[in-house]
Amino acid sequence: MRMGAITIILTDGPYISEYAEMAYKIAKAALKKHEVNIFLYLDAVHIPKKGQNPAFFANAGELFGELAALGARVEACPRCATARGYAPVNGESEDYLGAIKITSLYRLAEMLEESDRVVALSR
Amino acid sequence: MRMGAITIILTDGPYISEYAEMAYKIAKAALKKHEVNIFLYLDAVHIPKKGQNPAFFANAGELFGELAALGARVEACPRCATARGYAPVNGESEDYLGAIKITSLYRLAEMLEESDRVVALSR
Amino acid sequence: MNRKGELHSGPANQRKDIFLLTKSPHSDRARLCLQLIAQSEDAVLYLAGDGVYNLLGESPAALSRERIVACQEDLQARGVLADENATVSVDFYELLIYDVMSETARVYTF
Amino acid sequence: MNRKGELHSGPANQRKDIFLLTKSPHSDRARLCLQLIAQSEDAVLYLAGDGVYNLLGESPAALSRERIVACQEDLQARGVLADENATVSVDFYELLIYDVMSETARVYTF
Amino acid sequence: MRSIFYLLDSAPYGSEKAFGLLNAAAVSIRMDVAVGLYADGVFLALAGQDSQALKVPNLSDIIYAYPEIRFLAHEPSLAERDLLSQSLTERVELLDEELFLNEVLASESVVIL
Amino acid sequence: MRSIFYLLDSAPYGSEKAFGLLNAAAVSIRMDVAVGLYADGVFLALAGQDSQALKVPNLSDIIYAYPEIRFLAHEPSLAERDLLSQSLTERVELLDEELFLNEVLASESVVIL
Repeated sequence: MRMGAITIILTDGPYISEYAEMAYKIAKAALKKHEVNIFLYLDAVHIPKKGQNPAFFANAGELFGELAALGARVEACPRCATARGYAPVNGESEDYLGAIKITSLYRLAEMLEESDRVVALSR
Repeated sequence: MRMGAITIILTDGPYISEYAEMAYKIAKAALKKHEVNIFLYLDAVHIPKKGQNPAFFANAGELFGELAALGARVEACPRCATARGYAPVNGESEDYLGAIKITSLYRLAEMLEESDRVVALSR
Repeated sequence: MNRKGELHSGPANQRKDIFLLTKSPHSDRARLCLQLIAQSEDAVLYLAGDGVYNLLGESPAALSRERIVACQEDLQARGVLADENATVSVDFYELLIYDVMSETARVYTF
Repeated sequence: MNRKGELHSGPANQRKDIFLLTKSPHSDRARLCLQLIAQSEDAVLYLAGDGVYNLLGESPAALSRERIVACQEDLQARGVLADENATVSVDFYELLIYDVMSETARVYTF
Repeated sequence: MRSIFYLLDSAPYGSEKAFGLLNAAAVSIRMDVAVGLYADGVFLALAGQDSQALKVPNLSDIIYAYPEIRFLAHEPSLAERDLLSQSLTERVELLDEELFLNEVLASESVVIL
Repeated sequence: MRSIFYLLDSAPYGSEKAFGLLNAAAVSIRMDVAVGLYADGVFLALAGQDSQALKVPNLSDIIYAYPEIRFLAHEPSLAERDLLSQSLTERVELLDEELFLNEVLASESVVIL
């Protein structure tokens, strides 16, 4: 059983900054013992896009898919996602990797209320 | 006939900054008399994504579609686009609005060589 | 039409430097922009986006009111009054392009 | 297991402030981070990403070497030597999470 | 978390950060919420914002719509930007360096977007 | 354009900007190309960069791969960051304030990414 919860908030898209990768490293370490929530806000809603194929960097989509498979709850802001072309249908986007949901900004507040720690990474 | 050419370089995605919209305004004004090239680099490759639907801002995809229809050459960097999930097939991405091509970083250099002025907008 | 048949002609072929500043005053880019203006012999400063914050307090560059052009909608959104420092324009981008594309102009964007 | 049954316990329930800094020294965020460290009674500074540039020159905070932890791969990539200022760790994120999740910790990210 | 301090260090309108931060603060009001304006974030305190012609949301209006949120501005940041002689939004409380730092450290969590 | 000045004002590795700027400079060598390091961009001049463990491209190597490109660093930016006492990449030429500004103004176009 995991004890204690941490919420990570991201606002940058993949590759343009190293925060997606740093969040992955933090989450990966935390998941060994703790609950991990990740909220994708503003440009970070690009992170779960399907079909990423970076030649020089780690594939951010795959990294976050791995986190979700390890039990992290990864959710994206619907306003930010819809604006950027990821309109959710029943909380999912056909452009997104599975396991990553588009929920509600209220979920960010819930994650924060329920968490013991919060880490926000942004440029 | 349009006289003189200007190249605009963008590096931010839509909505996160006002540079996509500012580039639109510059390009729109320039297109009345001049050739306009726009190179989408780094995060700016998100600008032509299909299906954008912002509730509070002007639709960046539509703005750039309009510029292309008015004669602007809008081209995106293939490395940046492929990394971010817009792999080109024959210079086009199925996730992109039509008329916006994914070409080559060498095209940026050509645009610069052939232009009279260059404006780069970035955070 | 001028010799190259391409661009508007400027006065007496003297080079004109157009500075487009979209950054707030405490940024490295605003600082560099203002230093370059100080070195230029014929500078015009266009302020758009967060660049209009440079009009708060003292005039951002030792330029006359005619040589600083600010974008009206950007001023209004931010609650910045241009006072006597700048020429406020609703046709900001038209003016900018006219100036930028004139024959003797160079453009620097910050 | 501690009373809440949730997190590692810290020494004598005294609050511990964990600062994660990923910004270079001349940024507003680095400045604020260092000011907060100066106010804290029990601070530990974790440096990752561009935060490791804070190790160039004088020590970034009046903290002992044990209280500044730097990420090895970020130092190496940037060509920054930690010298005597910081503890360099290959298990940076494990250490960070252990500290951050300890019962009496608070975390501040810059 | 029972309390949260959202720190804004970028100017409004130029980026989506300020809008995003205010929206995040607005949904967080079941906790104690403060929004701290620091560095370029203090430009949000300017009175008389009218974003109609720019066709983007008026961020000043959002400040007034959420009386549950405390708005705190870092006075040295205002002073550095020549803002102390300007008209400022009444909703924003000015704090000197020490008081501002104390507010940050007093909150259970800090989020910078 | 016959000459272009790429200005880098952000640190390498933390963002894709430096990598993107170096790639853009690399394809531009049919023109006169200079890369100016300014503000946090001067961190690119540090010697001994080894990005293998971070699994990202080594930006120092790119500098050495393009002898056609002039690399110029703004000395006051280096001094402010305590970099003048550090080992720096030999490819980078240090210019004082005035010389740096002159180089910017001498180039036909300036691109900041």
